[in-house]
Amino acid sequence: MRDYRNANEAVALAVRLARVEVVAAYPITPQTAIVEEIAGQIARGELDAEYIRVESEHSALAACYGAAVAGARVFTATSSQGLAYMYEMLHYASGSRVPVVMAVVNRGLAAPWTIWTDHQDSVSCRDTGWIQLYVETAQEALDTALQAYRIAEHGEVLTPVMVCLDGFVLSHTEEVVEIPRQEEVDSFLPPYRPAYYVDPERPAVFAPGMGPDLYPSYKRSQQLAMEKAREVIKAVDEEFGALFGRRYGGLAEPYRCEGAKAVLVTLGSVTSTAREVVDRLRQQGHAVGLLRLRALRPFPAQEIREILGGAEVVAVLDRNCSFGLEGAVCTEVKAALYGLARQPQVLGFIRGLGGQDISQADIEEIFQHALSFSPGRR
Amino acid sequence: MRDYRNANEAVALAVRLARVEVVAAYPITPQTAIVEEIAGQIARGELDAEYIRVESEHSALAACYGAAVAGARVFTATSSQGLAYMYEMLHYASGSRVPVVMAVVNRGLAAPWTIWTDHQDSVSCRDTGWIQLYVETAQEALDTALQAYRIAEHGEVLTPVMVCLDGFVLSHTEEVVEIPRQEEVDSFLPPYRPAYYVDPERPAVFAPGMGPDLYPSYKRSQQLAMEKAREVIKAVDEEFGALFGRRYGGLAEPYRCEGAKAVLVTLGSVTSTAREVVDRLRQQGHAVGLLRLRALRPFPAQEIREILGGAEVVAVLDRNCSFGLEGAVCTEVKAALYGLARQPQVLGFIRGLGGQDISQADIEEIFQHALSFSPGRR
Amino acid sequence: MLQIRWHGRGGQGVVAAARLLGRAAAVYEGRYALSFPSFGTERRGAPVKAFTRLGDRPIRDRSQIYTPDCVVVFDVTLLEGGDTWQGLRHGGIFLLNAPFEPHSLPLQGVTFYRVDVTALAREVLGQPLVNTAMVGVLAGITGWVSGEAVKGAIFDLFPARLAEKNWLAAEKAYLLGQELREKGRRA
Amino acid sequence: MLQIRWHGRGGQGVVAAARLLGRAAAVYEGRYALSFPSFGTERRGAPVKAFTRLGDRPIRDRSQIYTPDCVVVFDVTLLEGGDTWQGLRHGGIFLLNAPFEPHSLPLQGVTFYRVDVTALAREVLGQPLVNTAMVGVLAGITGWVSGEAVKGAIFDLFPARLAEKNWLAAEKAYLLGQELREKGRRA
Amino acid sequence: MIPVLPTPHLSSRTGAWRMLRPVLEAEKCNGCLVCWLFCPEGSIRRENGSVSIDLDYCKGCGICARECPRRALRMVEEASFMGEGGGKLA
Amino acid sequence: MIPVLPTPHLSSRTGAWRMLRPVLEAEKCNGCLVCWLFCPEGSIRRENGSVSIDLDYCKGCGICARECPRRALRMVEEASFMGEGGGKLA
Amino acid sequence: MRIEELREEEFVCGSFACAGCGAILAVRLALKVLGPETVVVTTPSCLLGVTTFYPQLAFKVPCVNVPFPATAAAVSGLVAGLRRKGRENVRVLGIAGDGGTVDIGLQALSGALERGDRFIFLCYDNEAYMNTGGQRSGSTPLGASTATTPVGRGAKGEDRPKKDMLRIVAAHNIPYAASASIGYPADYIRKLEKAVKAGGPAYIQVLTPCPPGWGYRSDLTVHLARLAVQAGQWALAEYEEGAWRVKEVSNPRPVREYWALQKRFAHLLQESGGEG
Amino acid sequence: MRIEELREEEFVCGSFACAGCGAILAVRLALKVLGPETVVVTTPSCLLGVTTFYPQLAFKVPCVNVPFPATAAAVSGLVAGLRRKGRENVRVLGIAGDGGTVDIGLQALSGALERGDRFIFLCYDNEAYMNTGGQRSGSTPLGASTATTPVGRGAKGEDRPKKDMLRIVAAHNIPYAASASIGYPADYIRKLEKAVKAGGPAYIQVLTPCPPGWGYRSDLTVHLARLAVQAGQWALAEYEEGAWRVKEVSNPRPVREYWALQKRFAHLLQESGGEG
Ligand SMILES: Cc1ncc(C[n+]2csc(CCOP(=O)(O)OP(=O)(O)O)c2C)c(N)n1
Ligand SMILES: Cc1ncc(C[n+]2csc(CCOP(=O)(O)OP(=O)(O)O)c2C)c(N)n1
Ligand code: SF4
Ligand code: SF4
Ligand code: SF4
Ligand code: SF4
Ligand code: SF4
Ligand code: SF4
Ligand SMILES: [Mg+2]
Ligand SMILES: [Mg+2]
Repeated sequence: MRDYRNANEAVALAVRLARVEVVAAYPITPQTAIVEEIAGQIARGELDAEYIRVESEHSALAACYGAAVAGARVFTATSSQGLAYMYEMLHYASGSRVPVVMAVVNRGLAAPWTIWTDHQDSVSCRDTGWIQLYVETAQEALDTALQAYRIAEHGEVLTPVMVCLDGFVLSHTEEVVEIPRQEEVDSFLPPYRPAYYVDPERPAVFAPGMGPDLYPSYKRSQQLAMEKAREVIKAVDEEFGALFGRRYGGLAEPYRCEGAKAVLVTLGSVTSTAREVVDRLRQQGHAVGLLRLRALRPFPAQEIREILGGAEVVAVLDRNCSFGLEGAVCTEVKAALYGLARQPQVLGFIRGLGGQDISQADIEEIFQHALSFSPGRR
Repeated sequence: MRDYRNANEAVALAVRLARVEVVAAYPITPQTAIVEEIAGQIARGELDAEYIRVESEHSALAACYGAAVAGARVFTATSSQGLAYMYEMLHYASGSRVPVVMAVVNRGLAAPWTIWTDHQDSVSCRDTGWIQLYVETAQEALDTALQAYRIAEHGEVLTPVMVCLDGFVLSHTEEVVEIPRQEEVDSFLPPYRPAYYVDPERPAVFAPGMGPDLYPSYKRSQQLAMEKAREVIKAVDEEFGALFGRRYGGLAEPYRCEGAKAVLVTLGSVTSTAREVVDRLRQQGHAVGLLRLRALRPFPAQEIREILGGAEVVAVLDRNCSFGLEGAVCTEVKAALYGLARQPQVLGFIRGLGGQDISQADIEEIFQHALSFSPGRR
Repeated sequence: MLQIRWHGRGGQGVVAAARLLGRAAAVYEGRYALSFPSFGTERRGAPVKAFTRLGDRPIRDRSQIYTPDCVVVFDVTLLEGGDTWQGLRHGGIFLLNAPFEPHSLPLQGVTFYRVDVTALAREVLGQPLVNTAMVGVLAGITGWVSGEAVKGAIFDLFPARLAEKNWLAAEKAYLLGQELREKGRRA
Repeated sequence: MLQIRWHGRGGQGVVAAARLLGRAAAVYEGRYALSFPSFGTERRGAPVKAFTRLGDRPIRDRSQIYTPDCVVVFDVTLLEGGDTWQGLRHGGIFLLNAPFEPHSLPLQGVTFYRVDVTALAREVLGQPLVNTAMVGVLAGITGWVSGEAVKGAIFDLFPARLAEKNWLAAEKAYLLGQELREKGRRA
Repeated sequence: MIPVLPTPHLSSRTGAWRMLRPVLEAEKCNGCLVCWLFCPEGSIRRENGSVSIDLDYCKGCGICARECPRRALRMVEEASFMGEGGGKLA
Repeated sequence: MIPVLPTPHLSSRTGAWRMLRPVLEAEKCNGCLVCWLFCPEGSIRRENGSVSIDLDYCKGCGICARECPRRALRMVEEASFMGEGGGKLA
Repeated sequence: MRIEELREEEFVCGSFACAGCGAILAVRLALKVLGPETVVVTTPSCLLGVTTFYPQLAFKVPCVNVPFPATAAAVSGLVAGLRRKGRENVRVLGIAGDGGTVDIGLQALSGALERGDRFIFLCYDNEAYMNTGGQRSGSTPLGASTATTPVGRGAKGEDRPKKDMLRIVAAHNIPYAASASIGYPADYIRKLEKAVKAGGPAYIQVLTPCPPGWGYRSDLTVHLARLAVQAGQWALAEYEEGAWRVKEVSNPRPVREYWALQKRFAHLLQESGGEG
Repeated sequence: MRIEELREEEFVCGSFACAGCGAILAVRLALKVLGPETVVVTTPSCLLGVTTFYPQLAFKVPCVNVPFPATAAAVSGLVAGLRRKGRENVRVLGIAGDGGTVDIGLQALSGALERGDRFIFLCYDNEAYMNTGGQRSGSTPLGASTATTPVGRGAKGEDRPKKDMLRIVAAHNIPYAASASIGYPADYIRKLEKAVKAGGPAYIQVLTPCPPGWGYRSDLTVHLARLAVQAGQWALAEYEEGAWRVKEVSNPRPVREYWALQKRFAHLLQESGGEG
């Protein structure tokens, strides 16, 4: 059904379509509408789920954890300070291998206080063991939330997933969204059948303590699960595409990178605006392209090497800063390209913090700057 | 005074020598002894400080924050889950530019539960805007805690500092420690004189909200402060060396890297063991060296390029994993070396998670593996 | 692509208006739209903005709107803020809800419309709730979306009873707008 | 470099013993030492281990001790665990506190000493607290640190009154150790 | 740049938000200060025996008028204070 | 590898920690079960009219002996159960 | 302190609060009692949003903003820091909304109360998370419809009674705890004065109606704050030296009268046909 | 339930608790009452350390370990999840030490109590953070010496009274809340049975002496748990349907008798010359 929705609503619709069984979440701008919409769905009888009205985000994820080990499909959503406050639980959920899906509506972190978007909140959580997918549109938010359950619950992945969407720019921006039908979603996403759940017939300890003899192997298995997730993310996106006609490029999506001298690397909603710029510059005869990282974790190092290996300059647009180093994506892109015989120049651009707008002109400037480094131009 | 102490005690001694005014901390293994020792110092009248017995780590850092904006010199210490639980406050303290010094006694994160050392806890906080210094010995723990106040409180730095020390391997291991005299420390470390503090005569908002127009410039200034910190860390280490005769290499300390074909990059206590191995291998005629990163933030990219640029193979020993990518230090070392004309091969080794012991044999194996990649050997 | 900026006060429903217009075009005319608020918390009474982009192809530019084609002002008192006309592009439209003609707006090269929508809304809805009617007027004046499309969107977004009343107001405003079409004052 | 492993039970003070020996060497003989516990939480009664490294140069190896030069066992019941002798290097020393000779320890190529330190401690301290005395015996048998150094360390680590009593026990044990020196059973 | 900013710092007069304006009928007022006490914005000034209203930050909430025991305050549409053709707000 | 492990799973018999052993003087015991109730380890077995002690996990805390209203239990040095020259613990 | 004795000076002015905001009134009055030698510690909530977002900074006293779960912990730190710096004369006033007090800020508050430092904690209770648009909090009254407890098929608004925070706080045995209402300013001011004089932590929870959140016309704020008390929906209680004192209501009103003025309770009246 | 009626089966056995641990006894008895259809939710504390650290896993019922601040929140989730899965028959027993209850776990507990779900929360109170070696908690009694409230020049051990957690919990108006002692097993068991039958959240705080933490010989555990009650240092209270009931002590003992057996109070006796 063709509808007109913002990404917050799109995510709430996905939660309904995914037949989530337990939701626990805490309000925070600009995520709140997701939670409100879910509460509304339940009140209106559209969604048959338990909504746990927790008193904080730490508890939100803890409650999801409890419900998940009981065998339920769970959902939560947060943003910024809320994500930061549940941080202990992030490591815990991934280490415990519970397939939580969480929408992170990206917003900058205090201090100073901001309610506007940047990626500092989720990017800073890159080491927590969660899969992170960044979406570009409300449609992708909906579709990715559905895909996220398939990925998270995959028997060899069993790793929680963050669906990251830019605050306001996506969360509060309505646009055309195609709503899948319930039957279609049901056929794409079967009910969650956990291998391990709390069962007095088979008593088990969930998340026991472990000595140095065992602990490392569990951490290794988390890393292997992430490796597996690479495949699964791609396969699920393919399958989704076959069913619904919409694909998002799996881990990383190139746009007009063929023969591009300068390629811009982006995450999230700014990609849309950048496409516009790429088209215009291409029209003007500039060999520019775009690589959107859909997954930050698992990090698409292989794809980056393949797609960017041929470029002369790579410009990385970071909506975050790893203070004392540089934008996090920039570092990781360089590392991914490390060791290639022909190495593109990699330039980092930190933009759009705390809701700073990124206009077409800003992006064009980045491209111009990048092109000026291209040997052809020098 | 020559003494025999473990790193926890050494840190507590530093707190006393630094004349810290307010301490707020929460117990957690293997950090607890620091807090206990400070409580003891106060009870015995050796330290004239307020000890706030908080009910959690989030509150520990919040209380330090409150005391710092009142103008007091503050200290806290934690580990693992405790660091994770105060995570929201980490961003807050750095964004607010309060010069907190915190000892992080490194320990792995749950789940599964461990009480043993690895660097996942602090390395995962690399994006929080804190300066991070990793120490190798109990002596260095003491000395670095003292240096940390000079760094954090520097007018152009004003950034909180984590002094990271390995759980048990340092925290619970006694060794020879030279305790500086109070007068010497006083001359090295003057009282804290904040430019901004809570004062009804000059009312101000601490950590206000800001729109997209202003917010980015404050984040930029955090990044600039980190740049400044590079200099300051080196200068303070030098000055400390001149006064006390002990230097730690500033941001990064090479060991026998001259002409080294294979260099191992380490953080923390394993460096000691690795020195032993380097000496033996050198004796056996292998051109191996060691680069210890003392600072993870600010990241010593420049030093890495200078020191490792000449190597053929660089082996990075990570006691952490950024799941879905690789060891965090490995990524950052590659990125630092990116674009060098002659690029060493960089190999990542994740070892020592959850207290897994790293023996001389383990390190030798890493070196052997690295050397096998050295072109001279192939 | 068309870019519209809406000015109102917290509580007046500017965000809903921006959305309504977008929905009308996107769902009922098979076209594309983006609508978004001014990205802040809006307190009741405080001046707020919202935005709509309309287009025939999917709209990819997600940056802010700096040079709108049209500015819609919900309330004459907002003119005091002095920023309603900012960036309005040459040849654009300035639509003001006011009971009287304000003097000396520093508008140049744009078409100016004034309508007393508050009176209309009071009449139809019994309250000075102008947002649906403002969309109606704009649609009428510009023809950017059809009255039918506006109706469809209103019935989607309001519960039935409210929708009917609101469509009544919007339709009236739409017709008024059609009358006004081409009667704007060039400034 | 010398490596010593201490076996005891939570509450018996093995960790303190490991430290005491290290401190004696490091502070009172200008040498170097590392001492550390078995890196876990020790519950009272549970078998625990601790370690000391002694050397003439700064000790850099911070990895675990797998092949100690000496094993010290605080309590005969610990032998049941079956791991006290693990890794003890050829030519090493096995020192056991026991009121009687245990039979059939699978020791090979090491020197075995048994002392009834509990009895000694009971006598001097009025309690079966053996840890300082165990350090004394070890020092006496091996000469790895002097009695004076042990005394210094004891007075550093215990409050005066306790220190005196403990040094009494340790000194007695030290002298006993000196007598036993070279009288160990080769196994 | 340390995020510590001197306060107060007011960039906009929130009186501009007002849609209703409190108007005092001075003769009814007995200076009881009830309006002064209850004004959320502190926009009412005490004057000997009476009060006056500072419109810079008065948002026109109407509490003063509602709570005045002597009904000495009336809320009047703000637009009515704009001359035909618009005009200054306060 | 999911960190979910079947429980119970006991790798060591904590009876090995014991330094004192509870010894029952059966004739004094009236089977009141006070010891059974209070044993933290659940190491006392109910037997018709009396009790027996399972030494596998008895840590020798002495609570049973202290709480037995009939003083039917005595705590005895564990070492005394090792024959000269050592021997099995339990 | 009589009205006329209250300071003329305003310590908060020009905020971005909605017209008729009860919360800002409560803070205005509190600062009038506490005076200029006060530092405010506050946290995300309407108050922070409307008083300390640049470029509109509305306080005339220092204000320390801290994360949502942290108010009382930062208060503890500030008290210790000021004491250490010999500036005990500066009063520390922690302020949080109901959400920041009874939910996410409860633990830090409990810790600070337990430590027994001298400070005042003011909870302005608008009975929901208003800064984020009106979601239920632990302090939302039974039956109120909010954005997360909407009314619908079988859903009748908030289904749990209001958390009795005052009793929870009093259970910490602090010298002074009270509830107040901006509808009873003399009572509120008296309680603030007592809080100032308390030898340790003092807690005041003040009812502050919220026009958009509760759904009523802005001029009714004070009226509702009074009506809540008269209709038995808010007690004016005091806990001092281990004893409770509750103000008798001289002119009780039916609760329906209170409900009838607020959208959040509209469904309760509809249910029973709008009668009685 | 009389002693003989208690299940023979042990649901926790072989733990690494210290000899004479009161906590493990409290848990053992609780599980005997609750039975095999129970899931334990627990958190870092001695209990987690001694029962669920591989390779020694001592529970015979499922056990879900969660982070320290999260016990009651995970309990809420588990209750919801089990209900959603049609397995309401499984009883959910949250267990935390005093630190995990009255300090870092307080907020989550308050939230869970407020939500009104059916579960039992057992706080075993050994009056300090024992797993980390005996630091003070909010539940440490006045005067006790701990690792963070040591005795020294001018420092006399814990200087704040014990947090009255039972009153705090009762202020949440839950169906059942009680304090118990392992020294009074019949009373404790009866309370557990009531908790099982409560229609909503039930809370029991049970005093569990700790030999190394309190400094006494392991055989005194039950004796001290009894003496605490007899010496007026621990009340056996019950809060049910809004009313309090406190067990009268038939044979009161002087508090010094209680102190005298424990190292943590040794300095209190020395002060007054060891008399009386
Ligand atoms: C950790 C965290 N979670 C959520 C938020 C989002 N948040 C900001 S204000 C607020 C509601 C505040 O409610 P209350 O304390 O009652 O104050 P009010 O807004 O009602 O004045 C919320 C949920 C946040 N800032 N931090
Ligand atoms: C967030 C966090 N902070 C601190 C710790 C460390 N810690 C583990 S157990 C414990 C003490 C537990 O005390 P209590 O709850 O009273 O249980 P007990 O150990 O006394 O049985 C502490 C402080 C932790 N695991 N997580
Ligand atoms: S209308 Fe409201 S803001 Fe204006 S003076 Fe009256 S009470 Fe104050
Ligand atoms: S409340 Fe009315 S009578 Fe009293 S001072 Fe104000 S205007 Fe005058
Ligand atoms: S307590 Fe004593 S009498 Fe009772 S059953 Fe046990 S041993 Fe027998
Ligand atoms: S000594 Fe302790 S553990 Fe052993 S049976 Fe008696 S009570 Fe149980
Ligand atoms: S929403 Fe309510 S509490 Fe917030 S500023 Fe507006 S009136 Fe005040
Ligand atoms: S320290 Fe205390 S609570 Fe912990 S296991 Fe030992 S006796 Fe039990
Ligand atoms: Mg509120
Ligand atoms: Mg405890």
